[in-house]
Amino acid sequence: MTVLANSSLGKGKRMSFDIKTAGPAIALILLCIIGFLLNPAFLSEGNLTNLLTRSAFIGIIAVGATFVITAGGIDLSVGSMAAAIAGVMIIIMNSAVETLGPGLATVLLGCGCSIVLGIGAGWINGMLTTKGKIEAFIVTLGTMGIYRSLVTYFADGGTLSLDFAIRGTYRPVYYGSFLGLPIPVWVFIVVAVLGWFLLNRTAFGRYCTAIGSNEAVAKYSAIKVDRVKTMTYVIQGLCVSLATIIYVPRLGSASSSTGVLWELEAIAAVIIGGTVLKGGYGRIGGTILGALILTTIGNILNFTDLISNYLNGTMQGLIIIIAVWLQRGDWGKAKAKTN
Amino acid sequence: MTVLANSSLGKGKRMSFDIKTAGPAIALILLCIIGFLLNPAFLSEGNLTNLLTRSAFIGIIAVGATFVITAGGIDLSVGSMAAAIAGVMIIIMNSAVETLGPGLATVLLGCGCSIVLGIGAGWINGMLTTKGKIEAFIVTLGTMGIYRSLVTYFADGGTLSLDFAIRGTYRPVYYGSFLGLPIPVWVFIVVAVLGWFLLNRTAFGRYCTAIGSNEAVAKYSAIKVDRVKTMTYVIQGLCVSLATIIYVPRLGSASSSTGVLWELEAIAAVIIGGTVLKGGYGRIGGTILGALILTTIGNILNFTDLISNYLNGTMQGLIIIIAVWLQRGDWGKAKAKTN
Amino acid sequence: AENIKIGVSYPTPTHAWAAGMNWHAEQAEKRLEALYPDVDLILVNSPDPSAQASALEDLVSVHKIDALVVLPFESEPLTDPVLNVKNSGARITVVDRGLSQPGIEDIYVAGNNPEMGRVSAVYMKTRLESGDNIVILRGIPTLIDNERFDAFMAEMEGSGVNVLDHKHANWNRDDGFEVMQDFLSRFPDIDAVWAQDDDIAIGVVAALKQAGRDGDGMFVVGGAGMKETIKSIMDGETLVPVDVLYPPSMIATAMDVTVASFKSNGPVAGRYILGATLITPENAASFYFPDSPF
Amino acid sequence: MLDGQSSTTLVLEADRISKSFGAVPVLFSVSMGIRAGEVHALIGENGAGKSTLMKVLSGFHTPTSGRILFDGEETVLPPDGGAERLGIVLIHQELNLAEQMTVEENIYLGRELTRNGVLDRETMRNKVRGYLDEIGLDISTSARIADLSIAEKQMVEIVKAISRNARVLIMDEPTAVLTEAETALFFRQVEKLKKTGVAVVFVSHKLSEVKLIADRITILRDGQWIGTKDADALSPDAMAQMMVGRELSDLYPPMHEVDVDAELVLEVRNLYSSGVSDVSFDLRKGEILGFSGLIGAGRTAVFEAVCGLAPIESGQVFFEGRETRFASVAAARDAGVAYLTKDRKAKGLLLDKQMRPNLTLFALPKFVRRFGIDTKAEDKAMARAIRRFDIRARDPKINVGDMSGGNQQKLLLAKIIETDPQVVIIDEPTRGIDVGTKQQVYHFIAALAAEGVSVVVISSEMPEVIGISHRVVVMRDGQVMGVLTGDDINENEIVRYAAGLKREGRG
Ligand SMILES: Nc1ncnc2c1ncn2[C@@H]1O[C@H](COP(=O)(O)OP(=O)(O)OP(=O)(O)O)[C@@H](O)[C@H]1O
Ligand SMILES: Nc1ncnc2c1ncn2[C@@H]1O[C@H](COP(=O)(O)OP(=O)(O)OP(=O)(O)O)[C@@H](O)[C@H]1O
Ligand SMILES: [Mg+2]
Ligand SMILES: [Mg+2]
Repeated sequence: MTVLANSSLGKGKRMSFDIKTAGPAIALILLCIIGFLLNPAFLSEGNLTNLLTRSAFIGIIAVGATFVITAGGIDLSVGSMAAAIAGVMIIIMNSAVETLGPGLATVLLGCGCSIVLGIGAGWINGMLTTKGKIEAFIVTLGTMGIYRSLVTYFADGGTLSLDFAIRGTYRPVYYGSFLGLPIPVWVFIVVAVLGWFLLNRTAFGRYCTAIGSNEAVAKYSAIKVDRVKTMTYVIQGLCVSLATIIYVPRLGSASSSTGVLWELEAIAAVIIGGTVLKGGYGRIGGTILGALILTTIGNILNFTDLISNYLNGTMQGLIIIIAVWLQRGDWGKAKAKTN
Repeated sequence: MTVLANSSLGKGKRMSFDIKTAGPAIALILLCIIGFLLNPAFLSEGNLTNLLTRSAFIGIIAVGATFVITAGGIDLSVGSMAAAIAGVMIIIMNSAVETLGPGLATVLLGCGCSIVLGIGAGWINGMLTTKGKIEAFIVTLGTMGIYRSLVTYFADGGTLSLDFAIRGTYRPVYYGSFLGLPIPVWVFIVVAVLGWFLLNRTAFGRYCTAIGSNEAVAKYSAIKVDRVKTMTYVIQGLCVSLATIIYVPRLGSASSSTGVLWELEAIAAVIIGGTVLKGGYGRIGGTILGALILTTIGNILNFTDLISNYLNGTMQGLIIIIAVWLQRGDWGKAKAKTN
Repeated sequence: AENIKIGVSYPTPTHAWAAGMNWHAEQAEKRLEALYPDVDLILVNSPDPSAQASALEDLVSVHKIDALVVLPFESEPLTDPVLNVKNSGARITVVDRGLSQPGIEDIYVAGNNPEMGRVSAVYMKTRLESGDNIVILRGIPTLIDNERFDAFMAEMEGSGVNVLDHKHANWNRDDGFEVMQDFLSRFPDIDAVWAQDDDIAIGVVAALKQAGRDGDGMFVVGGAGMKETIKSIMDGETLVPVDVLYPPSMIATAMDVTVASFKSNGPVAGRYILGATLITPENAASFYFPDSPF
Repeated sequence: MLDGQSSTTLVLEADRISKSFGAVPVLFSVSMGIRAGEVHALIGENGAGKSTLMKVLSGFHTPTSGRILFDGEETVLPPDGGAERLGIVLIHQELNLAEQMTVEENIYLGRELTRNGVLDRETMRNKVRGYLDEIGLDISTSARIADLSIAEKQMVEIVKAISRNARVLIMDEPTAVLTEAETALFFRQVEKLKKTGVAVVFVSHKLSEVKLIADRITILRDGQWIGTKDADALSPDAMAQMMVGRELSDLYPPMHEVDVDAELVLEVRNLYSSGVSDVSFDLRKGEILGFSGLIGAGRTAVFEAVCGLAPIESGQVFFEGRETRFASVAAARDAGVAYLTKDRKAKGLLLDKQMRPNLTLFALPKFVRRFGIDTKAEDKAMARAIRRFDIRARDPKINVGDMSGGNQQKLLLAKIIETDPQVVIIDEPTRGIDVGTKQQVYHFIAALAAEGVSVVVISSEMPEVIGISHRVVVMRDGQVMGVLTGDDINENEIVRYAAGLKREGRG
């Protein structure tokens, strides 16, 4: 009898858990249906490719954010960080073109710098939060302002643009395809798979979850809390640098308006995906779906002029709230809540 | 030996607590000294009055945010909410001027609407988080987008301007003084004192703290968790509407750029002031200082041309980080931490 | 007849000038679609450069446009995306901000940013003498702001007028108000303010009035041609005696010209540069559109 | 076995350890030696410093003075659980599990098994399954900790510790939340470990248990070492006396008979709720009603439903004769029904707050004078509670989380009583409380009943239920198996009902 009660309990839980996992997927499918009804061209190959490619930026950044948030942190600096890294990359590549020529070497140099900068910036955020013991919100709000103003400074208030000679070499990183899928989508897939693996299949991932769940418990389990937390910011930085590497060839430029509000989008993607903002529970798969949902909303709104342009934000806000409400997946089960 | 070590440690603890409380105050005083050294006009009466008046907006909003954050929530919608309320106020007053005339009645009608809207908007945020069980971050990110786009829609993308006839009546609410202090400063003082009383001296304040500290304990202690949480959002909404009431007469207009980033400023003020982002510990006094610190930073940067304009953001970021680091007040005591 | 689809892409209005532009675009859409039943204009606005790049992609892949009228958020980032639209076979009309690679656009319609700075400076010089002090409130740090500012400074060169300081007020009334308050606390003697933009100018005027320093010949020069400003110039206001035009209606001009390129027999390709006219009480009436939000 | 040698070698030794928190001294030159293959019990009153000593011995606290010898050598233990690598494992008194993570993840936290850097989940799961089966715990390896009952959590803690191949296994009140059946299972494991030469140190307030399992016993009082004795040489009474420093009179107060005609205060009829099916009982004014049963029998669930903490599916609740359904805990409180949770860490107290706000939180409306909280009244209440329940915190400004477990429990009791309830439901009233204080608590409950307050005592400690209850309800699987009165209230009967061997016909 006890056993029975137990097993039924377990099942109930597992089912609600499944719905929870499926939530973002359902929301995305609904959005796609709406898109198709508004305009059948929504499901055209061209549009789907565009959609995926566009999701790649926010998606890659959001994978990093999943680690930070799972471990109980937050990073508001990612958008500015992307802008600053893009700016420095462009400056470096433009000046390297004289010595190295406009070939692969220059592009690789640029990408290398991007990665070093991303890791460095993440490390700084991490150290300030862990060793400096300053709230992550404040640290990254501060670095957000700093990076944003640095890129304005580098660009002298204007726009930094990549030398046209290099663009030819670098262009395929955004516009090229491989096996029918654009390169950014491949990068996104690789980052997502690695991120999923890291979070779910390695000790590091468990440490992130444990720290987010209860820092004292993690500490008492001899987990190097500060190091793991710093690492999550480093991963975030690395993701930002990867996103930047595929972003730069798209528009070939960086300015103070690059990456504005990406931090909110990335965090929204993470949370729409089911990760808990206070930490302790992270889902990379959900994050990916979250990023796709956000991009799809924007895409759908470009598909119709039923709605005043001014009300785009209203639609976006409503859809985000509804999507998350849908994914709670326990409508009407409110009664069972208390346990 | 033992006793010695003990007592010094004990003192350290008590002292560090004092420094923690005093931290924001010290940071503010340092800023003022810097301001004075850069330009003695910083301490002129006119500038100090400007500074206080300017702090009033963010300060009043931040008082509300202190409640939300103390109870473990977050509200990202405040800036847009302010813009939307300002917009609706202007529309209502402009249309009321025909029937009620440009007198006090119209202004009072506008203010009344503002308060009703603020309370309503807060209530919506609260209900969606508590009854809808959607993460506060998502709810308020959504409403942020909604309110922002609504004001754009009302203003047709442009600016809503208050009828010139009403401005005369309404003007003193911003530009008037009482006992040498501008009215907005008085409003700020009243809100701060009421907020302090509510948080520190009433059952409601205790409940907020208890919920932020541990929601389950709060529930088992007969606290109506959902109701109290909703109330914190309502208070936030009320604070936003008060801030809007003193904002509108300043320039007599609202546009889609009104209140952009106020949410981040308000949250930053709260956290600089020593309130804990994850909830359970709130300090109204600190919040006030936090708001003053943020305004002072901006003011000081306008007082010097030593720094490239483009680097304003860098200075701001650095000063925020340093101010919070200062207020931790346990530099070099890292060793004593383990106990 | 087959439909002619024309995409019109521009930044989301976040300040009054852009709202005016949006208004003119919507007016032109109604007017042109009524005039030519086979023409379909699709208006899209975007909040940032990459969103605009995305919107351009969507215009091609979904709406299969025949022509594009684009006011780029920024020149550099949108050069490639516009080039992609061009490669899809559409005609390109660029408005206001030129692309960074020449030859992509078939038609170019623009205001003149350096000219705006220059005209403002020329007016300033007529009112000021050597030794007078001015302060400048700039826009959002962007190329446009730099162009206006640099041209202004170049024109002022050698006039003996002191530029006390210049800060960014982000084409925003609140920032204009606060920056001006601080300038007033800081500098006891200011003879004129170049606010560059009518929104900033509104904040500046409020700050001047608050401090009671709006008398003794002090004046403010804004820019763009906001209807309230033009109205007050018509009414003979002395604090903001003139305005420098940067017409938001340029988008409508561009749409007209683009439609004409399908409908007219004559060639319509080329460059249409609109002047930065100084609006004075004498000519103000002809720039006054009371229905526009701007 | 290894006898001759292992019983004399000291694996871990505390040598004149003192420890202070800030200016507050907690341990005064305490020495204690732990031998391989022994079970060494540490007993003492609440706040005597047992937990502190255990934390010092496992590296979580650094001693203010004194030495720690490991294998005879002076050692500075690595902090934060690093001592695990030396084979010193501590189960904290406060549960130390990551709530959102699964059983498997928690058990292997910090020392995950990996193959080529990849988690070897299969092996970990199988091993955990094995451990769980061995200790007779029927939960899934992928169950989230947050979804477990507090007793199950404690068992997971034990499994976690046992699985760590410890040389010294230190357990701080591992049995406080366990029933006797589970304790027996646990002791089987302890015996096994002991045979393999593991030194087991354990803290308990259940002296009969100590007598049963311990080889040697160390007694602390007020941070001082009182003595270390062979268990054979001490009876529970003697232990109690050494702990408390005086002779204890009868543990249980004399029973006042309830007036059989006393009005019914609470009647529950055919209650269904999650984990509860068809429960009926009633409670008279001034009665002490015991609730007994195995863990998960649904006792807590019954009263959570009654008090508005969990939804009622069907059935009726009559309070003072009127049918009532408390919509919220506040409604129950205002009517005079108070429920004291058994989970003091997660549901009872705000650990990061001081005593005063905790004490008055439940009864706060009572302390409101003209919109504000009357802090003077709060201070008075605090002083009264400290006196009444003998709450000992050497530093009154300390965060509740830093108080000793037993004193937290006393504070929790005080918090609930602060509302002056008519019906008080106490879930595990003496969890973690020392014998001396237990006696006080029992007398207090009896006094409450004598004043006319009705008390429900849910307890997994059989002697306690038997000792103080007028009647005892025995539950199993969410159902009432029987209600015992008078001489029927004995261990034998209760066990038979609780195990499902006997069931009363419905009346
Ligand atoms: N981190 C701390 N800071 C300050 N005081 C502390 C801290 N930890 C424990 N104390 C104090 O040390 C004393 C001894 O506590 P300890 O937890 O060791 O008692 P205990 O013997 O385990 O009691 P119990 O049986 O109630 O668990 C208590 O007065 C307690 O308040
Ligand atoms: N079918 C069920 N569905 C949901 N929850 C259940 C179910 N059965 C039991 N539970 C939960 O299992 C837990 C065990 O019940 P409860 O805590 O009331 O038992 P108990 O007799 O008080 O045990 P303890 O000795 O731990 O106090 C409760 O939290 C109860 O809500
Ligand atoms: Mg203890
Ligand atoms: Mg129970």
